[in-house]
Amino acid sequence: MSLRFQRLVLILITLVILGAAVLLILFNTKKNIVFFYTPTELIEQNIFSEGKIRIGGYVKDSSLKKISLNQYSFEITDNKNDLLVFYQGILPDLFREGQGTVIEGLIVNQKTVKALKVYAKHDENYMPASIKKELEKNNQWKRDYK
Amino acid sequence: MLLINNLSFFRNDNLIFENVNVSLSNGQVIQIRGKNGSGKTTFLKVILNILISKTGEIFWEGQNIKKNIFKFYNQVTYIADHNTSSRKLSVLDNIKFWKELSSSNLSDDDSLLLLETFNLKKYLNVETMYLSSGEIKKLELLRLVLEQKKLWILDEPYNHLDDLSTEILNQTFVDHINNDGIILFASHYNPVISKLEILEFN
Amino acid sequence: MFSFLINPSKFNKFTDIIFKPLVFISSVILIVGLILVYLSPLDYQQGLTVKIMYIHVPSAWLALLTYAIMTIYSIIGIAFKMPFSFIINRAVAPIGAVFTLLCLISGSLWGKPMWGTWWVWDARLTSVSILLLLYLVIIFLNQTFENRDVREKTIAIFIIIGSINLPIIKFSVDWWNTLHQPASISKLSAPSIDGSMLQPLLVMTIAFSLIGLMIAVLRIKAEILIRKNH
Amino acid sequence: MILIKKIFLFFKRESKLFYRNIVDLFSNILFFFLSIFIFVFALGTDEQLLKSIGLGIIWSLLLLSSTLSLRRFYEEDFNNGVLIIIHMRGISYELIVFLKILSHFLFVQMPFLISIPVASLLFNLPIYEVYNLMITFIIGSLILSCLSSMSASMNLLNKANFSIGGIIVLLFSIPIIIFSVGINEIESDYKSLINILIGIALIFLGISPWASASFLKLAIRNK
Repeated sequence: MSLRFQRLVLILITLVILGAAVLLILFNTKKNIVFFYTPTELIEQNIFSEGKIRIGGYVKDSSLKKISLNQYSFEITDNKNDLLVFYQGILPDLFREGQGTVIEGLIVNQKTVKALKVYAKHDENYMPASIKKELEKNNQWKRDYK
Repeated sequence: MLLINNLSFFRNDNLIFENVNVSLSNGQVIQIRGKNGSGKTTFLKVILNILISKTGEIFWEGQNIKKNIFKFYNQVTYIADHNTSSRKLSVLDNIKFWKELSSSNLSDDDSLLLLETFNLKKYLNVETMYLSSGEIKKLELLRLVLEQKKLWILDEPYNHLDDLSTEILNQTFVDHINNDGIILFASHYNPVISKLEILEFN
Repeated sequence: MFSFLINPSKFNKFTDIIFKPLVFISSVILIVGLILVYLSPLDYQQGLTVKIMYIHVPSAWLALLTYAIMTIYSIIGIAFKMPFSFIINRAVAPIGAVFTLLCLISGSLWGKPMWGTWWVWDARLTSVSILLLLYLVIIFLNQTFENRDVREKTIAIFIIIGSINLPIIKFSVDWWNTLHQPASISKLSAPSIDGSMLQPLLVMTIAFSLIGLMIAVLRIKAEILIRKNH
Repeated sequence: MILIKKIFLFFKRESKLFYRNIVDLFSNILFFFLSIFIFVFALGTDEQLLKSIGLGIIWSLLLLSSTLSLRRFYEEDFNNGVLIIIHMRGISYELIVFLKILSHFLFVQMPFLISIPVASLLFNLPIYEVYNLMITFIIGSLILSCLSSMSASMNLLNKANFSIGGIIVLLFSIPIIIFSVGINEIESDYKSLINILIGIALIFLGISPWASASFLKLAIRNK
C-alpha cells in the first residue's frame, strides 16, 4: 500500500469519525449542559436532588416580600409554573420584579426552595432610561423589545 | 541502481552540502568519508527522505523515490548510529520483530545460525539492556542479513566492533556485493574491502 | 496590494508610512470614544454600571478576533511554509492574552453589582477563561523550544487545535442556559441595543482595535529584527 | 493484507513491552492510591463529605496519574529510531500514532479500571456512581490517550521544560471532567451526556493522528 493511498484512507476515516462526532455532539448538547433549570423542567422531569441545584426564571410581579432585615421571599416563574423561594442575604442591584434571576439552593418540597445564593440575570437589551420612560408614557413599551 | 542528482541540503538557511552527484549500480560499495560535522549522517538521511531537500532528485531503479516512497523503503535496510533494538525486549523478540516486519523469508534456523556467528546465541532470552555496547551493535548489524534488502545504508557501522566482528562485517559486505547488492556507508574507519570506492565530504 | 500581509520587508515599508497617522487616528478615536461614553445615557435597568460594557465588549471581541487571526496565519504558515505568519503568531499572542484578561476582569467587575457575584462557572465564562489559558500556554511555548523551526510549527499546530474553543465561546450562550446574556449584536437581526448606546460601543471597538493594531505593529517589527539577527 | 499483518505485529510488540514494563503500571496505580489516602487524611474521614466529593477527587487523581506516564509515550521509540524503521516498513506516521494511541488505551489506561471500584469503596460511593465512573472512564481515557499522544509528541524535542506536557493534557481534559462528573448530577440525561463524551472522544481521535504525526515528523527532521 503506497503512502499516498494509506493517507487517503486515513483522511476518509478521519472525516467519518469527525462527522459522527459533530452529529453526536449537536444532537445531544442542546438540552443537556445546563447551568440552571426552569421551574417547569424541575416539575415535569421530577428532578429531586439532595444537593444544591440552580433554578432560573423571572421574578413574578408583586411577589417580592421582605420578611425581616435581609430576609426575603419571592416567587420565581417561567410563565407556566411557579416556585416559592426563601432567601437570607443581600440581593444584587439588578434583582427586581419582572427581571430574570438564577438562584442556587436546596429544594425543600415540590413548591418551595431555600435559596443560598441569588444571581440577577439581565437580558441582551440595552436602552437609555429616558427613552424607556417615554415609551411607557405612550404605552409602547414591550417586554421583549427587539 | 541508485542515482543521486544535484542534491543540496540547507538546515535553517545554513548550507550542509551542495550539488552532490552519486550513481550506484548493482554490486557497488561506496564509503562516505569526512570530518565530524561534515554532513555525512545528514546526507544519508536526505537519501532516505527522512530529511527533505528542496533541490535535487534521487532515483531508485529509474523512478523518483518521492513518487512511491514505500516502494523504495521496501528495498532498503538502514542502520543508524544508535540502537534500534528495544532495551526492554529480549534478543529473540527484537530479531523476530525485525524479521517479520520486513516480511523476510529467512528461516528460523538461519537466523539462529547468524546469532551463532556473532557469538550472541547465549543471550537469546536476555533483555538487550544487559548487553554491552559492542554486542548491541552486532545485534543491530544482524538486521542487514535478516531483512534481506538490496540497498544497505549504514551510518558508522564499525563503531564499538572488535577485530573479529569487523572481519565478519567486511565479509558480509563482500558477500552482499557479490550478490548484486548495493552498499552505502559513512565511517571514519578505513576498512579493507576490495572494490571499495570513496566519496570525500567536507 | 495586500502583499504587506505576508511579506516582512513590505510590511516594514508599509507600516513605516502608516504608523504615525495610525497613532494619531487611534488616539483621536479613543478620545472621541471616551467622550461619547461619558455622554452616553444610563441604562433603564443597570444605570451607571452599563458603562463597563464599553470596555468589556470590545475587549471580548478583540480577544476572539486575535485568536482567529492567529489561527488563520497558522494554517497559512503550515500550508504555504510562510515564516512571516509565525512572526505574527509570536508577536500577537500576548496582545490577545491582555484583551482576554481585560475582558475577564471587566466582566467580573460588572458581574458583582449586576448578577451579585464575581464569578460563576457557566459555559461562557468557563470557555473564555480557557481561552486565556490557551494564550498563556502559547506564550509559554514560545519560551520553551530552542530550535526555531520546531518551536514555530509546534505552536502553529497547537493554535489550530485550540481553535475548537472559538465556536464554543461564540455559541455557548445560545446552546446552553447561561447566566451570561446572549449577544446583543448579530448579523441576523437588528441589534437589541439602542442607537445612542450602540454608537459609543462601536467607536470604542474601533479605538481598541486600532490600539491593538498599533502595539501589534511595534511587536511584529521587533520580531522581524530578532528573526533576522538569529 | 500485508499491512494488517504488520499492524498485528505492532500490537504484539506493544503487548510484550507492556508485559516488560508492568512495574511502571503498578507504580502509577500506587501513586493513585497514595494520593487518595493523602486526600482522605487531609480532608478528614467524614463519611458524608467524602461521599459528596469522592467522584471529583477520583477523576482528578486519575487524570494526574495518567500524566505520570506521559513521557514514555514516544520517547524510547523516538530516541532509538524505531519509529523511523517501522515507518520504513510501510506504515505511515499517522497510522503509527493511531496504533500507539490504541495500545496506550489498552495497555496503560485500561488496567486502571480495576483500581476504580477499590477507590470508590474508600469513598463509600453508591453503586450507580461507580458504574457511571467506570463507563465514563473508559471513554474519557480514550480522550486522555489522544491528548497524551499529542502532548508527548509535541515535547520530544523539548529538553528544557517537561511540565508543559502535563499542562497541555490537563488543559484539554477540562471537557472530560465537566461531562464525566456532571453525569451524576442529572440522572435523567445520562444517555446524552455519554453521547457527548463519545463525541468529544471521536473528535480527539480524529485530530490527534494528524497533529501527533506532524509533531513527530518535525521532531524526526530536527533531531
